[in-house]
Amino acid sequence: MNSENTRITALFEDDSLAAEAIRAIKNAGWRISDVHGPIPSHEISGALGIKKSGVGWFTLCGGVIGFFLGYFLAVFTAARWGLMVSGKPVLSYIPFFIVGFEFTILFAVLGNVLGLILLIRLPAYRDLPHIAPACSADRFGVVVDFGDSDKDEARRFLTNLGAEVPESSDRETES
Amino acid sequence: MDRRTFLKLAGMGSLAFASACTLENEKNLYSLVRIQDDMVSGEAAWYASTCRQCPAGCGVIAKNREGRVIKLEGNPLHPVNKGKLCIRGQAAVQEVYHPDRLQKPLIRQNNTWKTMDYDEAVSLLAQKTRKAAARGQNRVRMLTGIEGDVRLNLFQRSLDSWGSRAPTVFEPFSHENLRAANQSVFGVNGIPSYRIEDSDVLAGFGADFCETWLSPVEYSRKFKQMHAFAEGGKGRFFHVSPWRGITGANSDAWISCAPDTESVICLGLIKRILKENRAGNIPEQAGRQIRKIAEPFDREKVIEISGIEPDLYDLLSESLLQAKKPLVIGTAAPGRDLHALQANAAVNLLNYLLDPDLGKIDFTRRHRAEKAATHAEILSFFRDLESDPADVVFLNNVNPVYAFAGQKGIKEPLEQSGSFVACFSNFMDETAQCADLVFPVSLALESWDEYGAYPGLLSLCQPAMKPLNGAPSVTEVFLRIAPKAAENRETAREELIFQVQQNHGIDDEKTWLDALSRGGLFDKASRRESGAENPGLQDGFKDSFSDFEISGTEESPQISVLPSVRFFDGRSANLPWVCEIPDPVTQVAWQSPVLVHPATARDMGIEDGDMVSITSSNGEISAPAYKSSDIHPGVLGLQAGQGHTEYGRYAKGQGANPFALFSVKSSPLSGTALYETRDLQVEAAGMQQKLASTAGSLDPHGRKIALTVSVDELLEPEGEKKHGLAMHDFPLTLPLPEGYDEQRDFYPPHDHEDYRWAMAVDLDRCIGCSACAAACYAENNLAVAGEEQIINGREMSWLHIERYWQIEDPGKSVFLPMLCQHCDNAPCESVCPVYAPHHSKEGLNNQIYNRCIGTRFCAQNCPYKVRRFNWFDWKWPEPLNLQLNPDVTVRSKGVMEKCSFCVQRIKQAHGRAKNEDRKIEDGEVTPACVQTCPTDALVFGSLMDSASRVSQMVKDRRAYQVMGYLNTKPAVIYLKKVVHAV
Amino acid sequence: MDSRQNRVFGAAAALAVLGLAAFGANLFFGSPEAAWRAYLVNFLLFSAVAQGGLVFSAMMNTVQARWSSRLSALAESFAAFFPVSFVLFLGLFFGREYVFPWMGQDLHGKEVWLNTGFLFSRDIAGLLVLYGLGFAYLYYSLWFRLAAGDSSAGLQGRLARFWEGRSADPQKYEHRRYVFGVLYLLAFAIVLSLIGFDLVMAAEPHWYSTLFGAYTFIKAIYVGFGGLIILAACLHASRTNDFLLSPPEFLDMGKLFFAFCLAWADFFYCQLVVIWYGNISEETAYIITRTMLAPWNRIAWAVFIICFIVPFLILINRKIKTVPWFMTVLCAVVLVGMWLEHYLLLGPALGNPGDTATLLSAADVLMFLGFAGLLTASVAVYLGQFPAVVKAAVSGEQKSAGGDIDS
Amino acid sequence: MEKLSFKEIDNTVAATLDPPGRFYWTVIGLLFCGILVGAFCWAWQIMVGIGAGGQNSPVNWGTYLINFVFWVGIAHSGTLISAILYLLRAEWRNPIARAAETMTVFAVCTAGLFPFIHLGRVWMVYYMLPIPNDRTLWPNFQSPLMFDVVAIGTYLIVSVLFWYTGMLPDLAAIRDRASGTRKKVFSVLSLGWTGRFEQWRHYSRGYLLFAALATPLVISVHSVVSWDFALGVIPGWHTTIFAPYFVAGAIHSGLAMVLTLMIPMRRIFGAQRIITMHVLESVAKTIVFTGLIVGFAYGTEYFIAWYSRNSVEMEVFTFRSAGDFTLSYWIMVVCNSMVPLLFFFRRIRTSIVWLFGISILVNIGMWFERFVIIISSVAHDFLPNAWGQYAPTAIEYGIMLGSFSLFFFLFFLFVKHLPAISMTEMKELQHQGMTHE
Repeated sequence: MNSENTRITALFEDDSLAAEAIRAIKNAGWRISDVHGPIPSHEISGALGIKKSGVGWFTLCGGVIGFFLGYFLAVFTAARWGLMVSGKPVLSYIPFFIVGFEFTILFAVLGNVLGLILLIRLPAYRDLPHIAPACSADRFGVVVDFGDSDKDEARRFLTNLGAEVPESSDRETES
Repeated sequence: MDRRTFLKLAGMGSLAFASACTLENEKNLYSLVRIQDDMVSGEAAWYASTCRQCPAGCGVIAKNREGRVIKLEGNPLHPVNKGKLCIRGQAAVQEVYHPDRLQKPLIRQNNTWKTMDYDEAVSLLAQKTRKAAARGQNRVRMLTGIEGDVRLNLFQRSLDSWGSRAPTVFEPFSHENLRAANQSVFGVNGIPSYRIEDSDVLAGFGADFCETWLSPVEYSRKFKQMHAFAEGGKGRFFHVSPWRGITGANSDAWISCAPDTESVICLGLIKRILKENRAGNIPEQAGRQIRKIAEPFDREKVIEISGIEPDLYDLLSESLLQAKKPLVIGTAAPGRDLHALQANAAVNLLNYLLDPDLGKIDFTRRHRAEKAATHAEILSFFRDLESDPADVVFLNNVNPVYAFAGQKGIKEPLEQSGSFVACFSNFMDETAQCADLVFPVSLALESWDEYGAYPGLLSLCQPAMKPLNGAPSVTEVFLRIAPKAAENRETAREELIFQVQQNHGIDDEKTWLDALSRGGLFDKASRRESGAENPGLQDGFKDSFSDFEISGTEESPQISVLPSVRFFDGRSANLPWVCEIPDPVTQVAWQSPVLVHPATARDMGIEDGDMVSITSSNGEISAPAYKSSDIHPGVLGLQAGQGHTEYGRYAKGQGANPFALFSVKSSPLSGTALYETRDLQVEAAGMQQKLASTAGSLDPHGRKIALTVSVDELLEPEGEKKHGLAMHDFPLTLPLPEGYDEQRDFYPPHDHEDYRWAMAVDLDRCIGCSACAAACYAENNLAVAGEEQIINGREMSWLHIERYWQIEDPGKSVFLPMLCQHCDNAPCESVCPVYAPHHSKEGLNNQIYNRCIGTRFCAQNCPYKVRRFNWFDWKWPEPLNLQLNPDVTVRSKGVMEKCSFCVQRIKQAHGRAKNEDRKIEDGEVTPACVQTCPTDALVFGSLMDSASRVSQMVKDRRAYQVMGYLNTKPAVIYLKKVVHAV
Repeated sequence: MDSRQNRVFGAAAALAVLGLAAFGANLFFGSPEAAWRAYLVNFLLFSAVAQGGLVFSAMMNTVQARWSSRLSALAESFAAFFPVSFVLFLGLFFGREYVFPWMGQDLHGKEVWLNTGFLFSRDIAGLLVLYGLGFAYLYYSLWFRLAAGDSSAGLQGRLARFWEGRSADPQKYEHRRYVFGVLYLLAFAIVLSLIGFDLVMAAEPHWYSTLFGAYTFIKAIYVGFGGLIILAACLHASRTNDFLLSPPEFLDMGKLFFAFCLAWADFFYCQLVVIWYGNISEETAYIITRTMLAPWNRIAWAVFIICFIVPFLILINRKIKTVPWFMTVLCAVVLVGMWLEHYLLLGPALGNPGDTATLLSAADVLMFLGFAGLLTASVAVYLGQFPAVVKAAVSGEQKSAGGDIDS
Repeated sequence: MEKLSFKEIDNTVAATLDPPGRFYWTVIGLLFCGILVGAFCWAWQIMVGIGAGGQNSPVNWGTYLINFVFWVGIAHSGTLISAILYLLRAEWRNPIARAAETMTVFAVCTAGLFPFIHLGRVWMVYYMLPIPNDRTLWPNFQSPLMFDVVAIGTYLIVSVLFWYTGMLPDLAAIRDRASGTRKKVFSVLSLGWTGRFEQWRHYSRGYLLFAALATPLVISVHSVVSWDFALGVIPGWHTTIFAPYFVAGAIHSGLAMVLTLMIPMRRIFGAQRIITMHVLESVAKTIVFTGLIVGFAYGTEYFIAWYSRNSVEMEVFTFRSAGDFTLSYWIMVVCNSMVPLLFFFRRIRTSIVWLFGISILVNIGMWFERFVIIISSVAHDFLPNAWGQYAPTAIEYGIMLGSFSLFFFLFFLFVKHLPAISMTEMKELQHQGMTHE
């Protein structure tokens, strides 16, 4: 994009407002670079057309791996010496299930966490300075890119949508 | 003799040569610098010797590892005990390593003890005796415990050489009543042995042959020969006594009678026999006299006086009348008076009537105990000492001050009279306290000696190790202080050989060494002279019954001194194992509680553990109460042997000494001592003492733990095998593949490698003597927890004699040895997170100490509660640690332990078998407990060898598994106790 | 719509008659053991469906869940089977020699508890209490569901008119509904445990398992919810009525079904692992005959796969729960699985042991259908009597403020 | 429920993080001393051996395992509230979820100590870990104690992760309000969370999965704990109902502990408007429910013991209710299954005093439940000759004191330094409320 390009964060009190705004902005052909909020919101995700997250796949893999790993560990260790205890078969699968189960959960969770870290890309401290603090408290912030030219018009446009547009929030994007 | 015995005997060496050179090396540990002749490191050498814990004189073989004796076992060749030992015999080894054993002679100088060298002490004695002898007749006196002929001769010769009287032989349990009775009835002033094994009905009037009577191991064995179930029957045994005790618990019927009424009952029986003319052919006039004596005692009177169960009384008389080979044995127990004499006399008469030629009494094989002087003589000994003090008084291995604690005039003469008292004792006991010189001498295991249980039996003692305190044997001391007597023999060995040559006709070295290695000359003695005529009835017998007054049941409480299998007359009270192993009947360790009949307890308003103080004109004792139905109402029972005021850390202050209540005076009649407890008072002291009891409930709660079966049932044809699932009906599931049933077992059967070790316990043979427990302590380095920890429930015994009484049916009382069952499906194993317990290839339930982390889950999950946890690092005060068996790990704090079936012995057998390239033979491995069992109740072997004795016994229809319904498939299979439907 | 109702009813009734015929035939000409076994099994299964179904409503009402009121309305319809179930239980009396193998055995003291007189009296009492509470709850629940001033025929109308007469204050009804709901749940837990102990566990008198009671009623909830899903899905699918459920409702219902599938498996494993580990004959024999040894081990695997593995693997998927026809099939399969599970528990004890022929026969299947018919018929009758239930469910407009569905 | 603006929520929560006063630090100090006492007792026991405690034969297990089970139980409410109720969409969970989760994390830590304290040779504890070694010695995965290792380990890891993940947005919120060092610290802690919708999209999904996984886990963990006993053969232990019964009991005690902690907390932090009476009431209702299950279990156990006609079983249960431990038994029955029934009355379950009192009672009752189960069974098991007694010693009490101190120490540290109430979830709650009404 061209160097004179402004990015404005419009703050909304309510996610439904924000959602409408997002649609409006889209229709107006402006680019929404980002939306922040203190809580997830169906409307906004809807407006943005966000799809379901794929983190579940990580979890599933983790679970499956864990299950077999657990069983394998129990079987392997028991088989090393083949010590008989209480007349029970050396490889007694019924109690081993417990190990398998716990490992399933453990690795599913680890998979889940891994998934989150990879997908959300945390930790990431880079763009901390740029976000509006209010967005973690009680405002939904919609970050919009404008051509430098129609800056004031955009500002008006947004305020009409019911947004408050703090001065501080527009900044030059260096590119 | 089975293979193992042979091997052991082959191993038996003798220190004949080694100990010839007496060079001092302290602690006398095996040193690499100089190996003793027949010592191979890591190999045990066995030395035959004789047990001196009581006058019975059992043969032992001492296991010597790296120069020190670590274990005693019975000498299989010995005619008295046939390879078995009692609890005290097993514990004897602790005497050697006792931390309080004196290391040097102590001399009293202005009431403080100074140590001195042995040589100094000896020369001091020599000089004292020389002076004494110079001053005239009888300036030297001697009181000695029973010794072998060699020493008695030597003492006699020595005293002789000092112009003094022969030594007085003192035994607290002198059985003088028995002797007196025999004297008066049969004219034999001695104690014959009884062929219990030959009888079919045995009636005892208190003779505690399972605890202390004459020769417990021997008589227990013989008892079981007649009383164990064999080819379709077993003899009957009745125990008539105010208390039950172990012996009574093994009887078919304990007939509780008021104290001192045994004679009455006996006479009642006599009367009945005469009435029904069932007596053998006896001289007319003798019969008349007897009838006259027995006249007053018809059934009702007897019952009224003695307060016994009428039907039991009838049962007794019936059985005696029906019996083909009846035998009656007398009464015993210390602290009895005239009544005991009369009871024994009456018993003799009864025997005479039942079998006029007394076929079951062996008058030629007389117990050495008869050598003991009567207490009357002992009293006069001290009286003389008081009236006319001697210059030197020797006390050898006696403790009269304890045994006569209640008696005036024992302590005083020793302390006050000007005589110089030299006490040969290894411990500072009550008597030693009064001496001027305490002279520790080498113990039986450390010295050359001889002790024949009965005439003509040569049973040797030889040093199985060097004296730990380097002390000379008392023989040597006398050889040195009485040169005239010594006839320039210097060592005990020379003296021994000299006398043996004279008396036992040993003339060549070979016979001697042979005798030495076998422990003595046995074959000669065991042959009893044929044609020795049994004595008949003497006229004198009437005298026993002149001035016959019947005490009968009295209101005032009476105190009875009960014999204790653990403490005997008190000399074993300082041995930790003996204290730690609970009394089989009360299950109380370390303490001597007062047995009180529940009814009496109710009247007195006391509960278990309430202190009872008992006062007589002679003294006072107090002990915790223990409610027990095993004693006659109105009688308080207190076991002999504890309540020492000295005698080392383990004995001092433990329990109470009943002798403190008695005073003794010699009776006008036949010189037997009369024991008196005048104005006896019993009251609750109001204090409490926690009983150091190792048992919870004594009732099996019908859980199929200790089972009995009646003879009649066994005679019926066997029903079909059990197959049920629950407690009321469950099969015998052997720890073998066939023990598994796909209908009831989730787990597949598994095989074992060559052996499946197992044990069979014949409850019909177990008499509960606890010798096995002691053997286990000795073999497996079990810790002694001590009174406090036992109160906290932390005893460490791997093998525990549990007693299950059926109060409603005393006949069904069972002693049950409980040890690790080495289950095939052991619940303890799988719960361990680290495999510390697991199932070995040979079926053992291994416990790997190094691996154990102490979760204690196994102990929780063991239905038999045989696992023991090391709550602390237990202590073996020096030099007790020298006794530890080097083949067995000493467990550290925080690990679990339990019976291993003596795996070290199994491993040894494996080694032997491997070298000889064969399989282990049946009977080659015997765990310590099995080895020592006097009645062969325990049998060990492999179930995979179908010929093994275990396999045979398991086939017995009496075989069952404790709580078999748990499906743990124990490898310890019990055989039901057989009872007579009384 | 009524005609439709009738058709359903007719079909169901026909099935019922068929089942009855099968029963009779088997009883008189076949093997009475098998007949009575089938009777007991089906009685247990379908009573469980009915009882479990009502549990849904009571449970949702107790936790005051908002999303489920329309399903609750349907769930309550299962209560219509209660009277039938009760009669069926009485029927057991005639087959007591067959369904109570412990009769005439040596029970080693258990006879104080196990004797027909006491057993019937306590179970009858139990069922009366359970069903009584069920109806009481239903009564107050209907009060909220039926629109006032309804003049339609049938019970619905009569109830409405009856309520017209009295001025009711919603607070009080709300509260009573709540209380009876809770009481029903309690009774459900206790009575079903009792039934489980008496009619199933005691079939092997020596065997006992503390969890068995709980296992029984968890199972009942599992099948009950299954039945509810089937009902809901059918109504949803049928064009003749305007009853429709939103995907979220199916989703949540599916989730619950899934949850109880897991719970059932958990309760099964809880018993298995403990008994397996203890290996005490008293306990093992029962399980071994049923799970390890032929012929029953095959049934055991079948049950395990049908009632756990299959639903588990399928229901992990989120979407699938919202496909009505598929859920119908799945739940039906699970019901059949549970039917087999009852055979597994009772078969070895009741059938003449060992003989594989008695495992399952056509008669058994017919009787299954027959009882299914009975259940359907009763539900159909109920829905016929209370058309408003379905209607109300559509509109979701009700007296109480509990109608809104979150989504 | 009354309305709160997002701001109000933030302010209330943030207020809890204001620098604490002297009182706070004294309490912390006292608790620390408590910990020291416990530590000393443990050290002493390691020195002389387990004999320092009161365990013996047959009662080889004492207060250490009692406390272990007790704390694991406490740990259960957290996950229950944050996971199960999350799935059930019970709104009243949101205000207390965070605190409950924290409770879980710390309770698991405390519980985790006791197996170590219990061990005879704690210095050998690594034998229980599957560490490859040259003798190829491995732990025995057939042992219930190994199940424990796996289960508790998993539970600790999972609950910590769950807890932290849940806290992320709040950390960010604090960060954005804060300044200075706190800002820096929280910037790091919050991993640069920005509340971008891309993030929310994955986050909410992940959190849901978390909950879905934590639910079976929490059930399995206490089942496993129950199997420490049920897999044995000991009468009173070996019973199939144990797993569900323990789970219910665990939740029972956990919820009680939640009340015990929440009631003072809302008071101290003036969070009455967030942790409303409605919330406490709902907890109370759930306690009634769990209480009923527990009561049901007691009943069944008794009935079956009687029904079984197995003299061993019957003996144990008569002994429990009429033997040496009668008192503890009836404390357990009354406090766990009877007292909670009082919550049926609205007046009682809406009175802070009653709520607090009863919650304490239930905690006591649950402790004694473990006491009864663990002690009385082995004290009177199969072999009558081995029957015995048990009483804890000073050392054991010391260690117990230590464990309680440790738990509260950690918890108090937490409430003053991290958001003790989940702002995000409160906001979501409010937000739903708005859209619905």
